[in-house]
Amino acid sequence: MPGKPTVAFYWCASCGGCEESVVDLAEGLLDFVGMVDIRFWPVAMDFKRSDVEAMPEGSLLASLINGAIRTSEQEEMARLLRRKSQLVIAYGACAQLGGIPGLGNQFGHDQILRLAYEDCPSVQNPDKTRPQSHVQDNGRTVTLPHLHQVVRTLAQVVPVDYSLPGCPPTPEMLQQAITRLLSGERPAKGSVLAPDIALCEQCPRKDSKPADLRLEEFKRPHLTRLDPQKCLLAQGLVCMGPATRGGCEAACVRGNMPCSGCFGPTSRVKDQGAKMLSSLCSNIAASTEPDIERTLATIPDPLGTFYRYSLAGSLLRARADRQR
Amino acid sequence: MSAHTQVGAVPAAVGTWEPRIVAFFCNWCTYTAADLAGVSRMKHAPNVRIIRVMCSGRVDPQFVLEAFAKGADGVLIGGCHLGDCHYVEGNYKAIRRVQMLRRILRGMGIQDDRFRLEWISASEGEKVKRVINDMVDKLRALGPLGLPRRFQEWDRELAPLEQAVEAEAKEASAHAG
Amino acid sequence: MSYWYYPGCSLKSNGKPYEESLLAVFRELDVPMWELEDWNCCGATSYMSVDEAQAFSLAARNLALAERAARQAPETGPPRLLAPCSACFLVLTKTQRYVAQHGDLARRVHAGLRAIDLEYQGVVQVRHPLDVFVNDMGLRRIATAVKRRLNGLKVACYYGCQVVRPFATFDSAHDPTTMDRLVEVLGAKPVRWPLKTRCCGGALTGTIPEVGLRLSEILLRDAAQREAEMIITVCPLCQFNLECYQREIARTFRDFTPLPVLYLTQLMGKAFGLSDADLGMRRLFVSPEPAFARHEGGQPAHA
Amino acid sequence: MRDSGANGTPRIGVFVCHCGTNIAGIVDVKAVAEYAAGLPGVVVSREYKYMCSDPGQELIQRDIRDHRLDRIIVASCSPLLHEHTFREATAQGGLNPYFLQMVNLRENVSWVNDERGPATEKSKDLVRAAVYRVAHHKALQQRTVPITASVLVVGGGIAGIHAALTLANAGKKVYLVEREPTIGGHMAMFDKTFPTLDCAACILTPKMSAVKNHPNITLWTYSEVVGVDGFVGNFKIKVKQKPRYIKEDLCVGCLECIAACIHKEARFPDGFNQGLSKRKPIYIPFPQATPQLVLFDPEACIQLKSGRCRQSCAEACDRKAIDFRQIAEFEDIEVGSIILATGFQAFDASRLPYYGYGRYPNVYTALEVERLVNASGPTGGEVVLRDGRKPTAVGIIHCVGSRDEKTNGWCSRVCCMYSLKLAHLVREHTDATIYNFYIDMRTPGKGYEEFYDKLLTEGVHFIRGRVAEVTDWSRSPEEAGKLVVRVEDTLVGTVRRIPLDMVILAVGLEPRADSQEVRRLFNISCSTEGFFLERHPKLAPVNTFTDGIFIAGACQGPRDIPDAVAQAGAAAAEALALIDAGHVELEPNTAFIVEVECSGCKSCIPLCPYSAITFLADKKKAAINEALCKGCGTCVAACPSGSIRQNLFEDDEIFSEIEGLFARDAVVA
Repeated sequence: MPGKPTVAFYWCASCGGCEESVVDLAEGLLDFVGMVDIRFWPVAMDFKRSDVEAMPEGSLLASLINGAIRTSEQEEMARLLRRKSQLVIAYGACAQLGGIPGLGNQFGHDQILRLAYEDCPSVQNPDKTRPQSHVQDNGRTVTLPHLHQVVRTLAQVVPVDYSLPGCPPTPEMLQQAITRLLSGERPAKGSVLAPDIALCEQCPRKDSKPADLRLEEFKRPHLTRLDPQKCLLAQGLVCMGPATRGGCEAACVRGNMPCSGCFGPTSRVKDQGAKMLSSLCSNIAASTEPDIERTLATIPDPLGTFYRYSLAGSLLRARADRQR
Repeated sequence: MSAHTQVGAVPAAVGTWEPRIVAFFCNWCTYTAADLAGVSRMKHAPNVRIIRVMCSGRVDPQFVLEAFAKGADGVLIGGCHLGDCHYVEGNYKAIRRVQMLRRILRGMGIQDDRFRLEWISASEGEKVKRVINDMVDKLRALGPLGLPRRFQEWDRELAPLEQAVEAEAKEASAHAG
Repeated sequence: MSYWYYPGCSLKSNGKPYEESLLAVFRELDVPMWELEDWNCCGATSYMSVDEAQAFSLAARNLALAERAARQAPETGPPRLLAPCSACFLVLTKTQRYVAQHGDLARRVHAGLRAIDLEYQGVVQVRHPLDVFVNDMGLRRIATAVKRRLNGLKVACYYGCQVVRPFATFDSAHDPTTMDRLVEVLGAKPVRWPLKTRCCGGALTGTIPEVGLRLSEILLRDAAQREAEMIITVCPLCQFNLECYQREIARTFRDFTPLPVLYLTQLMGKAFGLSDADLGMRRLFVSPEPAFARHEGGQPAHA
Repeated sequence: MRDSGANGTPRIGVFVCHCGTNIAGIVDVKAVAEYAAGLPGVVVSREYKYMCSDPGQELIQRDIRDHRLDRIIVASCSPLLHEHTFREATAQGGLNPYFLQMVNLRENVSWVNDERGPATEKSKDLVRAAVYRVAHHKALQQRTVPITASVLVVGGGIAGIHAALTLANAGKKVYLVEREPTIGGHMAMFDKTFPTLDCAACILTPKMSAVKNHPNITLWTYSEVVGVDGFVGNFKIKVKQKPRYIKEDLCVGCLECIAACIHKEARFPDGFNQGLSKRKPIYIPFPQATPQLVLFDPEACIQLKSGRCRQSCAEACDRKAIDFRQIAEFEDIEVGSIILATGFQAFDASRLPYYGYGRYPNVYTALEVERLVNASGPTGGEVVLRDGRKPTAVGIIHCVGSRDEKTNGWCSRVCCMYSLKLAHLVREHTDATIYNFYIDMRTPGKGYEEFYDKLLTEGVHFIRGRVAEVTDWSRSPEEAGKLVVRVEDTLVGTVRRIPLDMVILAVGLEPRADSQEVRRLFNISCSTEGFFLERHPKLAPVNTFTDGIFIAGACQGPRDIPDAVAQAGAAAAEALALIDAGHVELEPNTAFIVEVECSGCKSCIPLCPYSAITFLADKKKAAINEALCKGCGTCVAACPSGSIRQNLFEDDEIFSEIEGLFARDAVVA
């Protein structure tokens, strides 16, 4: 079918929210399919892997892959789509940074499986059955994908051309990105297709942030009555906005919730968590070791706070001493 | 950082491993103290590589993580004593970051002894020697951290498919050709 | 505050008057104190030079016993072990320091104690009566117990070598003053005495008597020249050396006049109005009575 | 985001210095240079005997021309020592001087390591890190700021006086701030000076008056510096003038008020005379005090304590100069440079109880005896004991609070000589037998050893041995009522007991008790013992690590008058050279905010101690005032979006340095 460029959507270790954001194009989806042909989209339409295998190499204009790479199957599909596509786009925080699944990199394999299949309060599994990648059934070997040792970003597995950040990216960003690419524009390889400036720039509460912030303690959103007008950092919340790329139009802040960092860092920053930590801790008021400790203790889960989306793609990637 | 382009230090053969420390020393106190240790010929373990910054407040936590990720077994930050900072209070910024960073490192399985903040004034050449020797001893007891090697190990699971894809691609291009 | 009492060998033998007067004074001050059960030799004298590790273990057993006793009687508070004999005090504090500072020694000591089901955690405080009187009880409290002020009785306070050296924990190593301040509260007048920490002759009196006797004589004569009417001390060996050999000294040196040598606690007991029998006064060789008599007749402290 | 230098691929030259055998003795410099030749971007790699020598620098310049080098690495000594030299050499070769990176192979490697293998490997690592780093270096311009042509001198002892006069005579404006009511310092207390025995007052007081009368010197006595702000060339100083309760412009120093004081008897210890005499609540420190002004002791004056005195002093003052309502005044000044000459304090002899100071009345410190032998001192120059007797035997104990593990480890340098001087003077005044108890006699200096020889022939006794104790315990009739010094005479090999009437303790020199606060105020460093730290012990002995602040006199370490004066002259010359240049060149290591990248989150603003970062209300972005930025880089590390850069210490430069350190096996071709 010559003429219309073709695209593929695929999901790896993700929640489905990214797919939802495509659906959220609503009527816009009709414009979208007016511009491109969707050749592969398992979540919405019945395609088979063999359909992709049958495509000529590089025949897809772009594959938009969401989700982190957690299993062998996801890796395989990512590699397959890479071969078939001119452009691979990491779609959403999980593909770009590892996302929430990336937080699993704090733990060893066995720890995760034991929790999921044994210790989790809602699980009933007296035989302690665990998923197997090879099972004999009626004399035949049935195979299932296996879990990788670590969760990876898409770029840690295949070369990625562009990223669309967000959890999920906004439908507008998708539309704009496709329009740009169709017009023949090719930003530098590796570009993140969002503004390269931190969120505060577009935050509606920007003016309410004081210039002499001195943090005494940190509060958690579910335990605090939040002023709907005032800068959340000024209210003692860990708002990741200063260390997070803009582009979401401060959706969370408009919903009276602090930014949790899903758009990832700006291009000048290698490690979003470290940078936010650096900025935040510099501005705390305490100046003796015990006082500092007391202030910092009000952040009970620093990794989950500073690296909520970016752990797999961070400088340290995963817990160094984790056991298989 | 993509898996196939990663370069990292391959640790020397087992048995000859020597701990490697990256030290970020502030220009005014600790770097000067290290110079003084030199002028006074205070011999110490050769395992430290000093990177000079103007103030311990310049040490971005990213530098610490990068050093570990690139192969450091330990990272040492040296600054002026509290109250003595050449820039009034840069070292207070440093200690606040360090205390949080230590929790992050703990969560990532990097032992406390691998990351150290020391206040060493310009006259404490002796302390430079003591701290470095002590840290080297502690790192020897802990053994190598070797993050680049660990990264490589983790990524070994990608090799089979990577090779398969390469082979297929070669075959496809052969057919095409 | 209460104490576990570690007598050591001296206070049970020739230092008996020290024990008697110490116990009497503590009773009078209403400070509870219990003798440590099953205590053993502190390890002083020759043990250290024969087998250091064994000597330290021996001393550490007493420390461990005190810690156990305190654990079993939690109402007594954190363990405080009172060691009135200077040698015991030194050996016990030295043991604490060495075990804390030397890992290899600590391992041997702990292993030895484990073999007899004891454990030394390092929480016990080893205390000397001087320290306890001045810093725990306080001079004001001591003053309230004084019934008969000593009316300017001139005394030479003699500290000896081991209480403040080498570990000056509660007083200056070169110029200790706790005992001087204490006797002042009793109404006595301490003479200024540069020899207050000079050697009494120690063990030399037994081994090289001509040296030992001379060292004792220096102290006795100089104290007398400074018009002291008696010497007050806190060490059983010093008391013994200075008092018991005075006949020898008189034979050896010319123009020697005997001088009473009392334990600090005896003098305190006297000022507290306790009986001579309670204070072991009758066990002394050189009677302090004439000296006390010279200062009789002063008004009682609480008229 | 890695840009690889100004014009594509960098062309790097690596120059490895032998530093004679200082580096080459431990590091295999040849191997390092050969290794460097294989590193990415390296076009030339050489080793040379002395890179800092003229031929060494010419080598760099020639290679820049011949090989079109655009990045230079010099692997030699500490950048704190020679960065300036090699930047100059780089500039001479036609390159921007900031395209240089130094590698510290001497202080950081060869001088602290003793095994050739590891030291060479370490050197290679460091050179490789520099190669990776230097590619990111940018062309920078040095900043110049004008200098305020005035100098603050802190401390009015002989060093401060000399520095102030030197500068003032050169036509510079000088502010001299002295904490005490008079200038003169310790020297004013001395009677004679060694080894010439010329009268201290005769040579000092003319200089004191010269200070007072010099048109270029503003003298503030009884004053303290309480605030220091700014930086080299532009220091802002706040000085507190304590109230004397005297209108300085009215007082003529007639001293009528002192005579009229309601206290008929002088009964307060006189500090200038070391407490050996008494003064009234209103007093003048000593007859030649400069300025000639009386002052009140608020702890002693009835009016100041209770407000209930009939103020006979005020009645007596016909110029109405007394003002009991005077309060502290503050002056704000701007200076281009600062000289600290805050001096020393004498060791407190009561810290050594076995020498009996404070217990035996006839044990004196040397400073007390200086006052006793002084004709204007408490006894009018008579050396007498506290009970009025003349001593017939006097002992001087050397090294009290010097060369002693228990107190101060250092040699105080002046005690041997002043002990000899006091021996001479006391003998001259009393005819007493004098003993010196010494460890070693240290008399290096012009005419010093000769003075010692003279004393030997004068019949002064010298006993070599550390005194064990001073006691009044007598063993013989000759000792009765005397002080006895017990000492091991190490030349004879026996313990001696020397009966004496008077013991003089030759107390050492110590840093002042508040030297830590002072150095914090001025943002300089102290050595471990607490003396102010010089920038380099040999080559920059009056400089500090803070540009524009110099040190002179005994605040830097024990020294005698000639050395203090020489050093004060040196400090004055340094200050002069600095301010005469008219401007000062600053490291371009300032931070700057890239406006298009800044989100205006304001996180950086409270971090700057110099308030160099402001929020531009119109643009809603932060901006750094380069003139105020001192280049610490704290805001750079803290910018959550990586939008602040620091020249010379950019993120890329440091990341590359780290990468280079560990790229050992990746680059070996």
